[in-house]
Amino acid sequence: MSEQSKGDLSLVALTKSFATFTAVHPLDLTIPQGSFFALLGPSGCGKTTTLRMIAGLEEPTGGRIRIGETDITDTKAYQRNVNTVFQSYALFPHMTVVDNVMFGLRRRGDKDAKAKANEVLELVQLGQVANKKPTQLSGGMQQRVALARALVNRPDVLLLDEPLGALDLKLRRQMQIELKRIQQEVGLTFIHVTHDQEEAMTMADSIAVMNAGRMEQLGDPATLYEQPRSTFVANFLGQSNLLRARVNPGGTDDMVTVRAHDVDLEVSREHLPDGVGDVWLGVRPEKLRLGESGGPNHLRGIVRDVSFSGVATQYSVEMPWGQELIVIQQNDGSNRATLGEAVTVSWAAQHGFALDASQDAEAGAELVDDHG
Amino acid sequence: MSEQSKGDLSLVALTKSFATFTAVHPLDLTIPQGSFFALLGPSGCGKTTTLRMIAGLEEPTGGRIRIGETDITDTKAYQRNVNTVFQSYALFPHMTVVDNVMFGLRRRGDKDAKAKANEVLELVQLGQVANKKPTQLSGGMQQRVALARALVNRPDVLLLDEPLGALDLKLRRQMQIELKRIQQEVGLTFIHVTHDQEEAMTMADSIAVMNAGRMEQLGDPATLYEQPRSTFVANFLGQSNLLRARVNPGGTDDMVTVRAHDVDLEVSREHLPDGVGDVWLGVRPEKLRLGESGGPNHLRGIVRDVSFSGVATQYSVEMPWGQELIVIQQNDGSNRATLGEAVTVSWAAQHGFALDASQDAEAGAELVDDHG
Amino acid sequence: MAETAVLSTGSAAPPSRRRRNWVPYALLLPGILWLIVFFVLPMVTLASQSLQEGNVDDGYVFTANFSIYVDALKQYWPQFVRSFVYAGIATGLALLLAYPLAYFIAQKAGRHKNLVLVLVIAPFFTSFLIRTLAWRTILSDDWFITTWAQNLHITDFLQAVGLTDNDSLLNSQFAVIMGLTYNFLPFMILPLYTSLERLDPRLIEAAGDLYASPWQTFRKVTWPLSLPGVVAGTLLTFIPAAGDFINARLLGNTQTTMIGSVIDAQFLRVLDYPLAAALSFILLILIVAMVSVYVRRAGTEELL
Amino acid sequence: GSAGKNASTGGASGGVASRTAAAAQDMSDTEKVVNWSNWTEYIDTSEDGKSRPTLDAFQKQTGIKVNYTEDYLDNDEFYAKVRPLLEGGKDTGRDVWCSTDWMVSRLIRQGYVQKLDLANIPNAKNLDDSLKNVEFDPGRQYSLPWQSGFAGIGYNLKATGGKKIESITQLLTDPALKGKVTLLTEMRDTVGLVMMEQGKDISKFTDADFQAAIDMLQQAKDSGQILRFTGNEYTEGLAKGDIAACVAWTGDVVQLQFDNKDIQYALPEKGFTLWSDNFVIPALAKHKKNAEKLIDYYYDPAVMAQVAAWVNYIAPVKGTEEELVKIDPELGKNPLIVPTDEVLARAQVFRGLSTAEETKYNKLFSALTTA
Amino acid sequence: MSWIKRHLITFAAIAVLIYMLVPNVIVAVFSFNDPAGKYNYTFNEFSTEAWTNPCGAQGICESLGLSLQVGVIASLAATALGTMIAFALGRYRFRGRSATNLLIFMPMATPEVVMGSSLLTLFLMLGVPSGRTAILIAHIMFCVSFVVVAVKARVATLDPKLEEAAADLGANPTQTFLRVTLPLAAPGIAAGALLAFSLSFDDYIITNFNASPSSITFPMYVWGASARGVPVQVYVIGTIMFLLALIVVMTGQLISSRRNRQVA
Ligand SMILES: Nc1ncnc2c1ncn2[C@@H]1O[C@H](COP(=O)(O)OP(=O)(O)OP(=O)(O)O)[C@@H](O)[C@H]1O
Ligand SMILES: Nc1ncnc2c1ncn2[C@@H]1O[C@H](COP(=O)(O)OP(=O)(O)OP(=O)(O)O)[C@@H](O)[C@H]1O
Ligand SMILES: NCCCCNCCCN
Ligand SMILES: [Mg+2]
Ligand SMILES: [Mg+2]
Repeated sequence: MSEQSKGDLSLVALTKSFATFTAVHPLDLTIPQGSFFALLGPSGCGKTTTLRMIAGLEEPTGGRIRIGETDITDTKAYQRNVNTVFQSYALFPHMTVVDNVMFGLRRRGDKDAKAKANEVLELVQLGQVANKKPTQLSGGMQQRVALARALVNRPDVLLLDEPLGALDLKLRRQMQIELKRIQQEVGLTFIHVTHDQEEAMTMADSIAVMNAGRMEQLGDPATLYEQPRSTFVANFLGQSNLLRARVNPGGTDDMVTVRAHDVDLEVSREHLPDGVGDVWLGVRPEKLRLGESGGPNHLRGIVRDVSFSGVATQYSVEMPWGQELIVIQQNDGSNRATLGEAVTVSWAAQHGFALDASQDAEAGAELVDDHG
Repeated sequence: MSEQSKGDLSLVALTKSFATFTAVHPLDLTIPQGSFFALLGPSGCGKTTTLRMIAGLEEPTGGRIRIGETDITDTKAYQRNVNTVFQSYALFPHMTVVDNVMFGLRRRGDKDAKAKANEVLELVQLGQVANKKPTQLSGGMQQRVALARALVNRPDVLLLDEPLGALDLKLRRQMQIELKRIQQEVGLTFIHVTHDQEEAMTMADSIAVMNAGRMEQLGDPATLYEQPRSTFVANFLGQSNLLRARVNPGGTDDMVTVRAHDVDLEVSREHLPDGVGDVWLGVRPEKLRLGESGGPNHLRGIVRDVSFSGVATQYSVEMPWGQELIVIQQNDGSNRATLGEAVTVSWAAQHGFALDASQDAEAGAELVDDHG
Repeated sequence: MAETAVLSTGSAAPPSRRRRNWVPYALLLPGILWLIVFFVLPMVTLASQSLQEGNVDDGYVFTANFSIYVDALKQYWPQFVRSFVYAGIATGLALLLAYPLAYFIAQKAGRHKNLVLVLVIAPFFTSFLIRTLAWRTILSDDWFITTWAQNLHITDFLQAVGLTDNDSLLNSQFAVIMGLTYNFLPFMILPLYTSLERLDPRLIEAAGDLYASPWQTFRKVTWPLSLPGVVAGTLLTFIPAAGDFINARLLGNTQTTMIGSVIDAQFLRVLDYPLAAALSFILLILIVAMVSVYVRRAGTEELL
Repeated sequence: GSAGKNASTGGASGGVASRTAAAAQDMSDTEKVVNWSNWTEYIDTSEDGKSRPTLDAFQKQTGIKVNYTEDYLDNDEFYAKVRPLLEGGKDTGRDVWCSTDWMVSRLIRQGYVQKLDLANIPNAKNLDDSLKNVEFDPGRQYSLPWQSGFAGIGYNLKATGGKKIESITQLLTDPALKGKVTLLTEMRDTVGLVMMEQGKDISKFTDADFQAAIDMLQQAKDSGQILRFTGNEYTEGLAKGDIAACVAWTGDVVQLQFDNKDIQYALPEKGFTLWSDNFVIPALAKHKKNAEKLIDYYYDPAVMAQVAAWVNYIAPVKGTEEELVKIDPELGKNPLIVPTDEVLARAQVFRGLSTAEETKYNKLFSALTTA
Repeated sequence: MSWIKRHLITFAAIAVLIYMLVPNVIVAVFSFNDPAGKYNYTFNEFSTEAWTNPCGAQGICESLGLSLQVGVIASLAATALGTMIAFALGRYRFRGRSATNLLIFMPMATPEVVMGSSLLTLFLMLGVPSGRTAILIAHIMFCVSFVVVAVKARVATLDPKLEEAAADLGANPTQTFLRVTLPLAAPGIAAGALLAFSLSFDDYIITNFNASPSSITFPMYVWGASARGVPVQVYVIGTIMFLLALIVVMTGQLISSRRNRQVA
């Protein structure tokens, strides 16, 4: 197999159509070498297909794939310096853990296969189970074997297709930390596919949100979260309260007021798209305060649901026009509300964002039921 | 089958031993009729075994089970008015959805089986797939079929053994809301087994935490979370920062000071167990404030990790003695810290709790790796 | 051989794969060619042989003598009927016997599973002729089984229902059906086992949880879910049993002659090849017809 | 000894061989073996049943090993087994076997058997005069008799409940025997016995006679009287008692008596068949000369007497009777080995059949036996 | 009483197992008989003679040898042919799939007499001599389908992701097949081979149609012997084969389960 020159991974107008269906519309994307990149999106949006094209397991209908200067579009899967950690792990059940890990090195005739494999197994803290069969390991351990098996080859790009999808919550959180640690240690380019938004935000340097075969938004987690550019991103990445509003003429350089349900609300001008009159005014639940301390924007409503979850409590506050706003209040001793109480909800102007009202307010928030 | 008188479910010294192993030590518990009760604990602690005894699928080694006044210990599974929603759903693959749902009614010769089944299917929003086979449904839909199949029988007690365990995060959160709504609508006694702590806290009226076949603590979610009575509960239910401390003599009626790593810290007297000198002083991450605004207790350290997750940001703050404290800060515009920054961490006296130092500080926080 | 997915039914078509499409044909070629030359071609030859006239000494000529089919059926219909009746009863009995054993192996045997499975399969290696001969010893008049059966009036009963002709057990319809049942039992057990092993025990618990008594659980859950195994097992038992003649020869009498025996004798003793070929062909056609009706009714369309 | 009647007028159409059997390269000198297929219960054995004295002696005498196989159970079956090989010009793996007259006739006609080299069989001169010239093999060019004998009734007292079975009618109708009677697949014996029972002469019967016999058999079969049609394998069942009574070759029955006193035979009053089985050497036999030496050996009256004393069939070799008496004077009085005139008077020989007749009768009979 | 009720299935299963094994017990018992005459049907006297000399009956070991030889060759050939077909069916979509499935099913749905006799008819017409080659051809033919079914069941459950993983890790198609696909399909292939061997070894009807007098397989020998008195050696060999099957399969199981438990 040829040693390819390392470098950034670039996808140029990469496209994939199946018989009747285009899974990935022309996609342009550059992922810097050594970064932790997350691909996020609802089920069926084309994440796996994109990854499989990068791995060489699926032939693109159009476009090119490059690593640094080298075009690998026509290189066979087994000749690419790209490895994958599959959601189902796809460990070879007939081989021991260490044989699994050595598999790739052996194929390339690496003399040091054994030593390197053991080293990587230490890295993922599995030295002691090197001679077991994968089926004898727990899910978390198998997950780490799959990771080791890919890592050991020091690929130019490591693809992770929902590697944590099958783990339960607690283990999943632990593995996220592990994975991030390992990536920082080895410094490879990771492309991580997940549809756990929190996971993407905690781990990645940058995130691309995909929807129906197209990229909706690309950026670092905080920007994406705080300034979504579409209702889809606003709803898909965390929760959003979206209020139908009309931009009032005037306003200051920094600030604009919008009128929502007969209330005037302030929003930073920089968070308002140019040239639109009807907007969705968005605000994240954790930006809302019960009481008036949150900022100049006030709304009054009735608490319809209180849900304690340890770290925080989530409230549903019903507005006079029937909409329920979600408010998240950290359980840090700040004021609480009770069911049925009439409360004021407030937030600061810079915490709001406005989106073109021509979009569907529910985009990205549907019951993701067809995933099973 | 006999109509049993409804009432509270009581377990009296209920015990289960397998050949070499006692899975459930004598367990006493009363679950009020109509309540949503959660059974929480690490893998292998005996949750499923307890449920199976209630369902009649496992014969207790000792003790009694009562519903209201009726002792059902020796009643056969198929004669008990108790139904289970299994983690794997255990839907009959050869029957349509509606046939699955009618199964229990049919066995009891209910003439209205069809109508009742359709009604319950509407309740779980599956009316439109009544005539499909379970394999044609997504995971979330299957889950709701399993629920409907149990609900339709209006059992005295509905047992849910990790019904959401197999769902992915987003769907899981949606199903939690559904489940809670349905329980409130039908008003049956639900016993819900899970090892997702947040799930238990959001949903249940009261929670029992089990550990190694014994009940560690029983109470409503907030009490359990705010005032854990053991390090196991403190760690298992959410995260805790535990500081080794010694109780200083004296103090006021309300307040005691403890000395931890050469710093005096205040804690409410009511949160201190009687008659102990060495304690673990615990404080939840969300109770810690960056800066001095949190309360009288101050500690200084260096930020070692910052992890953004949308709603909140989690910091790791290293103390001079090496321990890392976890701080969770809601992203509500309050002050943030950067990696490497020296910060003060503060909290109020009433947010601390003290636990007997003879316990293991790591109990309940181990890598739950053997679960796979 | 615990790997007895061997005789199972039902499996979905594989995912379509993007590969050079000569590969599957290359893989198929040798085996399929073999089957065409040594299975399909013989069937064609057989069909043509059945329409010839002549004799061994003077040779045969093709005369499209279809009347031979009519004659063959006219003369040997009792043997056909008998074969299917015996095979049917034996299949039913085998199902009755195999089910509890297969269920036991699949769901209850635990760590003895492999041992029991091996015990089911190992007799294959003792030629079935030897074992059938052993039945002759077991059922012979001077053995205690017959004596017991006589003392318990079982022989009287068997005679009354016409399964035996006298107060012996051997050389009777009873013995033939018993032998058929015995010999083809493993072919029933293995596919049943495979489908029962796949049966999730939690479904049985779920049925109990939903008020189904053990019998209702069996009828409504276990049985329907084991149907693919039942279909496969009954076919693998019925088909060879209907064509068998060893059991009838070794354990039966002139009243129990099965069609296989006639075919064998016509081919290998009487040397009336056209008649023998016609009988073979009729047997094949009848079986294929019955199987396709059965499979369609049982609702297991793709058998493999 | 003399068989009295010519038991060997079997093949009506016999006489000229239509084809000549191919000879193979004779390996006799290099391979000291001869492969002999024969009927069961047809040779002398030691008391313990584990060795065969005359064969052992032959091997000692000549150094030729005899592979003696008792796989000749029935003429038709044996014929069907070897025919494809003979027809295809292949070696049958056998150097010699013993076929019944009518079968010999067919084998000669089809060119499946070779001419004997009488130079290798000097003892052939001992052949009983009455058997020297037979219709199916004039001048005995292809065959030499091994034994002659009768088909009669054999029965097991234990299984008949002490009852004697003496006539074919009794055999076919006695309810005490229901389901425990076997008949021979050998058409000439089974049908012959029945025709005689019906008062016919089997040396000149008609189609109607034959059909009448078949009808009687069919009736017996339909009533469940008949357990099975068998070749020579009836002996085990008879010994065991699974078969109460059967049509049997009498010598077999006498041999079974050595081990089991309940075994009896009867020669039906109305008549019984007489036949003979003959050595033939098939085409392409690899050890023809050794086979001829074997035949020669058995045509020594002293050797033949040993066989006859054991098998209880009629020996075709002159001087056997004298040798028999030397072994045991009683044997000379055995009506099976040395039949009296009274016995011989009742014995009949099945007439030769034309090919067409044979096909017709075979079809009728096989419809009975195979279904 | 309720104890009996609860274990009803176990009792029924044991009873059926006994029914299945009784003949083998009888065979084993009679292998130690020293029969009174030439027929081995009543137990006369205990003797190990036949065990010390299992080839003591003329032709028995030749026939056993032939059966083993045919069984091995036929099962190997059928396994090779059947495995290829199974892979084609289990891994590819192609035109003629259902026709192929039908062709595989038909031999299993054809009674043995029909198969044996039709093959004989063909051989008669083509002038192919009966004998060893004819037997082999026949055995391979009727074993192929069973191998296909056994292997396909396994191949169908193989996760195609594993092959992708191999390619992803740099294994070319040949390496992928040899190192991943084949070893994973091995249990199915072994099961198919074992099934083929036992079917071949046990076959009488089809064999009898295509055998010549110089190619007597073991079942044919037994059939012949049943007409003239079964020698005790037949019982000995029957018992040996039974035990052999037990031992082979059990050790196979043991090895694989030990390998799986290794370092547990
Ligand atoms: N081989 C194929 N033939 C036809 N359509 C396909 C094929 N593979 C994938 N698709 C379709 O392409 C779309 C994208 O699929 P893909 O697997 O990339 O989604 P994904 O984003 O990974 O979803 P998930 O989160 O469920 O894994 C889906 O609608 C899917 O049905
Ligand atoms: N049939 C059995 N025989 C022996 N031990 C058993 C049996 N069933 C359960 N156990 C043991 O009893 C203990 C409790 O099991 P249980 O299934 O109740 O745990 P759990 O709390 O439901 O765990 P999880 O969260 O993993 O489902 C475990 O250690 C388990 O190994
Ligand atoms: N056991 C030897 C019997 C020989 C019988 N020969 C058959 C002659 C048929 N007519
Ligand atoms: Mg995907
Ligand atoms: Mg559990």
